[in-house]
Amino acid sequence: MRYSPTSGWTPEQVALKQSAMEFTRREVVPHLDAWEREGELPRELQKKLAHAGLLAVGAPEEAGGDGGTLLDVCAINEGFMEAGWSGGAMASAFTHGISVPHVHQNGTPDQVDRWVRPVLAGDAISSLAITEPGTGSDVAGITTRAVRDGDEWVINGAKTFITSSVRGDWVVTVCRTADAGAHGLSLIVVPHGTPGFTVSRKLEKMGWLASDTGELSYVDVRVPLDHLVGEENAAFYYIAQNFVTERIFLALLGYGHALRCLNLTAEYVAQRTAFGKPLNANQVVRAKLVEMRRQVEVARSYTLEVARRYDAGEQVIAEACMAKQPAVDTAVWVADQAVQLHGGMGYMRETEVERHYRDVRILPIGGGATEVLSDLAARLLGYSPEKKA
Amino acid sequence: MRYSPTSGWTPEQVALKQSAMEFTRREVVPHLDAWEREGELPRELQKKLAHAGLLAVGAPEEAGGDGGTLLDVCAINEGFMEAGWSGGAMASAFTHGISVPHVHQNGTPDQVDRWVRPVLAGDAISSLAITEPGTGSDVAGITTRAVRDGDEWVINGAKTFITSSVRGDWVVTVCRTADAGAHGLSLIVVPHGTPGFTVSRKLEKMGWLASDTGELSYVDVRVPLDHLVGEENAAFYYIAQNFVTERIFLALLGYGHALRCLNLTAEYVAQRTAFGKPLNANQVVRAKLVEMRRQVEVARSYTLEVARRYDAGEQVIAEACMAKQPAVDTAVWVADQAVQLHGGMGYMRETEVERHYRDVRILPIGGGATEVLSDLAARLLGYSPEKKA
Amino acid sequence: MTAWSPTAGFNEDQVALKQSARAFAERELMPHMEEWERAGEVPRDVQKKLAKAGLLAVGFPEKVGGDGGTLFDNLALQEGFMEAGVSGGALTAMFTHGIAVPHIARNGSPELIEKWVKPTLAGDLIGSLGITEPGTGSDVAGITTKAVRDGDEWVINGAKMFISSSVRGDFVTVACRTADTGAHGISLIVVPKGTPGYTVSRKLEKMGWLASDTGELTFDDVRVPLGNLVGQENHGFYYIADQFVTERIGLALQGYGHAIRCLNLTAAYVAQRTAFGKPLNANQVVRAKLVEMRRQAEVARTYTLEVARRYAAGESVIAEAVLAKQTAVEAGCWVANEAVQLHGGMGYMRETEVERHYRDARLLPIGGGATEVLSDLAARLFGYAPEKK
Amino acid sequence: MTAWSPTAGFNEDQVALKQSARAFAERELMPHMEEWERAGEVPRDVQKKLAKAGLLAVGFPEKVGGDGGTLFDNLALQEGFMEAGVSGGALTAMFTHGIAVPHIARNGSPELIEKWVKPTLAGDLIGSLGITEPGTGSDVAGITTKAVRDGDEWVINGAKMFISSSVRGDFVTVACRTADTGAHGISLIVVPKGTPGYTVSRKLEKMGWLASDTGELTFDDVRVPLGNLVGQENHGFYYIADQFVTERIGLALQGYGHAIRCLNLTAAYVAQRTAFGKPLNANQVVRAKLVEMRRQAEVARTYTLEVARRYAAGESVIAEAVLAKQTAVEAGCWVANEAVQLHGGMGYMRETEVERHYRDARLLPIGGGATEVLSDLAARLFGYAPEKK
Repeated sequence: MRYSPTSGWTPEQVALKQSAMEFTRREVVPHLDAWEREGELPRELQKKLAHAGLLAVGAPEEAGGDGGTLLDVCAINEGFMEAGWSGGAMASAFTHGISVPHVHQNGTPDQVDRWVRPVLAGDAISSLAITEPGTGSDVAGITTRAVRDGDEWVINGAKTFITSSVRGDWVVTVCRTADAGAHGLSLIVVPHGTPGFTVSRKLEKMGWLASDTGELSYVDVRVPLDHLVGEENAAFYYIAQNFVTERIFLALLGYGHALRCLNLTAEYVAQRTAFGKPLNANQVVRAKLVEMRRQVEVARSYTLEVARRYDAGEQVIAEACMAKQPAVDTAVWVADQAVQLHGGMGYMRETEVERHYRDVRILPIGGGATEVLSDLAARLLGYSPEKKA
Repeated sequence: MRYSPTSGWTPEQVALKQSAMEFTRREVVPHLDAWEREGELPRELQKKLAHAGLLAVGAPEEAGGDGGTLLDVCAINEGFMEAGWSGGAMASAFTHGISVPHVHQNGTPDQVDRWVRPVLAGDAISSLAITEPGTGSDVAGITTRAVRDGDEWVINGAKTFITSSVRGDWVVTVCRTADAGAHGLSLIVVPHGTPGFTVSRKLEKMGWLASDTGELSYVDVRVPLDHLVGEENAAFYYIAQNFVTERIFLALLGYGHALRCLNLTAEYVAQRTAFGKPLNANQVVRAKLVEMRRQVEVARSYTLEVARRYDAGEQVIAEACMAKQPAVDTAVWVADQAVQLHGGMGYMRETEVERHYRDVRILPIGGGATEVLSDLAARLLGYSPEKKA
Repeated sequence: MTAWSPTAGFNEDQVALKQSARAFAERELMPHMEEWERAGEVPRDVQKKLAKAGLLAVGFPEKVGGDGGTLFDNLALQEGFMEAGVSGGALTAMFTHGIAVPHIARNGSPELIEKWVKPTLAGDLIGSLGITEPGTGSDVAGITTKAVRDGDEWVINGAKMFISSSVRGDFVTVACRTADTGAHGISLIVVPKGTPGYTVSRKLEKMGWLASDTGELTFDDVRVPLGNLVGQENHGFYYIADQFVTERIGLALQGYGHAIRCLNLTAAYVAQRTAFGKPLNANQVVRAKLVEMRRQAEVARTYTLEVARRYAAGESVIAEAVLAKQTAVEAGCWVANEAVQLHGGMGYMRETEVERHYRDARLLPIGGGATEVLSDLAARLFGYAPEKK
Repeated sequence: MTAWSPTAGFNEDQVALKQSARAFAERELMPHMEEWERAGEVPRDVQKKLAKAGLLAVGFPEKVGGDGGTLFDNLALQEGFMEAGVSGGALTAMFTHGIAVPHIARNGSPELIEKWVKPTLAGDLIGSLGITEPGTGSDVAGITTKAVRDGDEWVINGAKMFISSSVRGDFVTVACRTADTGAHGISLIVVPKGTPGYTVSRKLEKMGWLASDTGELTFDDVRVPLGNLVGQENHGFYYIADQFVTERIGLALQGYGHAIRCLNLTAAYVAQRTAFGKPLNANQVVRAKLVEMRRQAEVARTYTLEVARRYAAGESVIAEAVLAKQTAVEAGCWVANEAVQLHGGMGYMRETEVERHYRDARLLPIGGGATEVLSDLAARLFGYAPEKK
């Protein structure tokens, strides 16, 4: 009954997945409820993940990573999700997945040593600050401004919805350095403790509770010029480069939540009796389980295919948008049905599917809202009228 | 098991509905398959409907109609649909519902005598020509042009998707009489037989087979100036005035098809056995029937409420758009499930639900495509940004 | 654009009642809503304020201490509350007497009415209703909490689950098994708080409905006088079933109530919020969603009120109430979900009101009978199931 | 914008095969498609042309007269046909041998292979497969057509329904009851056209699949030699079940094939067609639909090919094939429906290709096992049902 997919994985990847599941059962599940209530993960978790060889897969060895492909990362994350991680724990433990690639892809060796290696070793936490109180998915509309003053950048502005920024040691901040829309943005590293830089508040969310999400304030924050990562005004391009891996990560969270909910529910309806028979003696209940299973299988199949094509060097930006959507739609629908089939208990905090229901709701919003990605894909696929010059 | 709704009807309306059902069983059902294959209705049907007092309800007595409210019309049409009319037969037998109101609302007494009374008496057939090969739902884009020349209009252009235009005796034609977008259109009556006016072809459709749908060609067609109905350049306003009743009619066809399909299917699954038990012994089958029923009940309730508010003099243009959508969505979904529950037989022409499946598909397109009406409703309900002057 | 506040279907007095309820809610309830949600309960003095405003006991006859008026009056009032943004939990906490005392008011002895009904309707006491058990869910006939006569007392043993207002409550009307005859062996017995052996074993933590105190109850040799029996012995199931229609209509109202509130909040938000240089509602996709939200709310409201009207007219509408509940709670869930989506990242934050509605609405397809269970009940009532042998 | 022609998952040879099939279809089939649809059958000489082009017998071993190659090769080829716009009926009529002769090729005697398989795969004969009966639908175990030994002959009595290519067919492999042991008492027997007592009692009129000749068959004391038994007596069900996976994968391919073709036709149409002064694809709502069409087609194709790959690798994927079929046929139906919608009034006309796809796709959720039946089968295979007692 328990669905634990292995198709598409090499034997090595199956081993990675199993090691992730084993780690989860030992180090995560016993503490997860406490972390969700505390609103953040303990810093030691990063170190434990690093020791288990599960923190830095997918990051290049020359930057302190464990190497490996996007598919390897997917195998590990599938193991985590299948074994019961919360969305917030995943997002927070792996925030470096969206923050350090910019540095090791575009930064200097010195920057890699200072800001990438400690994070991949589990000794530091970094985050990435793009979104602003007024912008949402509209990256080109960013207004936080960095101005050169002597040998320093002076930064003023605000960021919001920044994962791991409360616990974080430094923030890769997207700043406006020229009035040229998307082409006037730069990445600048701002360490915690820099005068003028504060976490103005920790946001309270519907779910992703174990993740510390901050609103950040920058008032005349000064950092050295060499905190600029890569070239000036090239940030939009750097960010766009990592959209595919981020969306695959979110797609994986999506079908991962669904996979976990399916297994929990299949077990529950086999045990729970009502009207004198097990719930799964009802055809309608079985039909739902099969539909849940179908959606998980299909979302997984397409997500992994896009990851495979990415690893093979194909350009799959539109495909990653299209992978994210079915996977997160699957998550939302399956978690909803899981709550429904658990009945009144499904509405209680003590029941795991309740947490998944709240966790998945961010997925169609985060990493690009479905509506925005859909229109982006339309342009990439040639389904829009040509832009007039 | 058979669902024959009466809620919302007065005793008189129940009687009207029952008389429509009785007429259908006697005069329509035995011939319907033949009419569908011939691609048109016999002209005598109009006379029979008139004799039964079912043709001209809703049209004012001073124009030769039987009087009555929109709700009275709904009661009759509900009876027709519940008893098994096809969509095409309805559209064709009641084409005057969209064509003669323009004349009796805006025309001269002489025009009413010539073009309304014979139709409402069942002696003549009229149609309404709006759509052109290039326009679809975009009325303001009409290009068929009428130019004054002495005491005549000279008309050139083409129309398409014109119901009852093959059998018809005259066509109320929407012509461009000024280059002022929506505000440059006029209604002009063009009798069959006028030189230059031809039915260039009879269109073959997926469904609505009993309805004769024509493509019309106007080449230097000359009609007297007094064929203009109402004021020059006021046609868009006249047309818009009748949108509510047309959309309520289409909503009624929608839930009517669904009601008929529900009853046919409920009966079928009670009789048909598979795997040793009646089909309705399966929980999944019953859940579908209830969902079909639910959708029909709800679509009916809202459609009739909007009709009631229309009769009471309220402005319900947005509400009529919103009534059409659930009713036609219901029709499409219920007919689909009806085919599905009939299995292989549901795909066969000999099975009535097969016809409904093809018939309903026009409903989300005709009378304003769902997408267009949705945006119209958005503007009417204040959900759009203010237009800039 | 002004907020939508529907009045169709209400008479003038009901419109006034709705508006006065709405004003009361905006003045007395909404400023404290967030505080009550965090406290996990509504303060007791709110009952008294409601009573003074004449909003507590509408729909209850004056002879039992009610304010008189009809079911419809009460619906108008509650619509006003929902439109103001009252949470599902607060509404439930304030109006638990709507499900807790009708059985006593209709069937109980004058003593019971004097002691429990009148003070509750005066805002001095809080009652609750104990039906569901840890093992039963929607299966009322499977109740196992036992009441046995011993001299002039009932001795009650068992447990109850998911009991609204039971933590604050002064008494609970408990459905007990008094004979081994399934649904025909259930009786209702009033148990006052403080009776030895009766404890609220824990307060449940829920996904939403946070302002409602929901308890798990334990009955361990609880002794109450024989006179605490409500009505006749073994008639409990009929008394309960008698309330199913009004309870489901009430839940349907909450469903479309959430939808109305979320629609209004969202329409205002997308008109103000800009992205990519224009207001969000300049996007066609956004407008289409608003119209669909409106459509679902309108249609669900119309059908719910139609069923209520037919119920008030004496019709048996058990199955129709099921359909109304399903339609309206689906509308509530769908609209709340889209509201979160259109609020983007802010929609996921606790500080944004739609976040609460999303969690609150999720209970509705489960509470008062799970959709799947009710659907099969409706199938039998409509004759869509094979005859029981 | 160019038409989308996916190749992911195919090797170079398969891409070439797909392209050659597509070119063949565009040259030899598409010019006649409308004519064949109206004639209700595909001419016999098409089989010969297919054979000459090496496109008829791909996937069949050379020793039975096939062209060799794998299931995957055959899928590549059929994808080419679907992408070119071949109708569901024509595809079925041309490839009925895909379901009709595998049982003989695998289990039949050398004589049967020589006589029926080789000529069929050479394009000289047309075979069909007779399983379904007027009373059975998807319930194969309930077959009642009886075959009794009488001397050296089988005597067959009964009827078959919905038999593809049986009107043109030269022989039919008939599933007969040879023992009263449910699924375990069925045998396959070859019946040549012209055998006394075997008649095609009528050619069925269908909603779509018009180019496929579908017959109802009568067997009235039909006598054939004992040697016409395929494989072992009473093993028919296993032989049939053996083909379920490939048959369902084939239907899944048709599902996503319709989707690809409809997407391409629609993307081209909305780029050209203007309304309200701009191309249709300048509307955000239209683009969102195209992306959703693309997404569904991509995802369905990926999962279908993954299941085929796992099947080819020797895995048991009976349940997964069910999920693939459901996913892909739902995609086909949904995309065809949206294609009609976006074509507006023209989408309802027989002259518009998407109109045909809409009718063709509707068979897929019924044929090869109705979705509801297959879903419950999958539930059992996944362990989602209680153990059978």
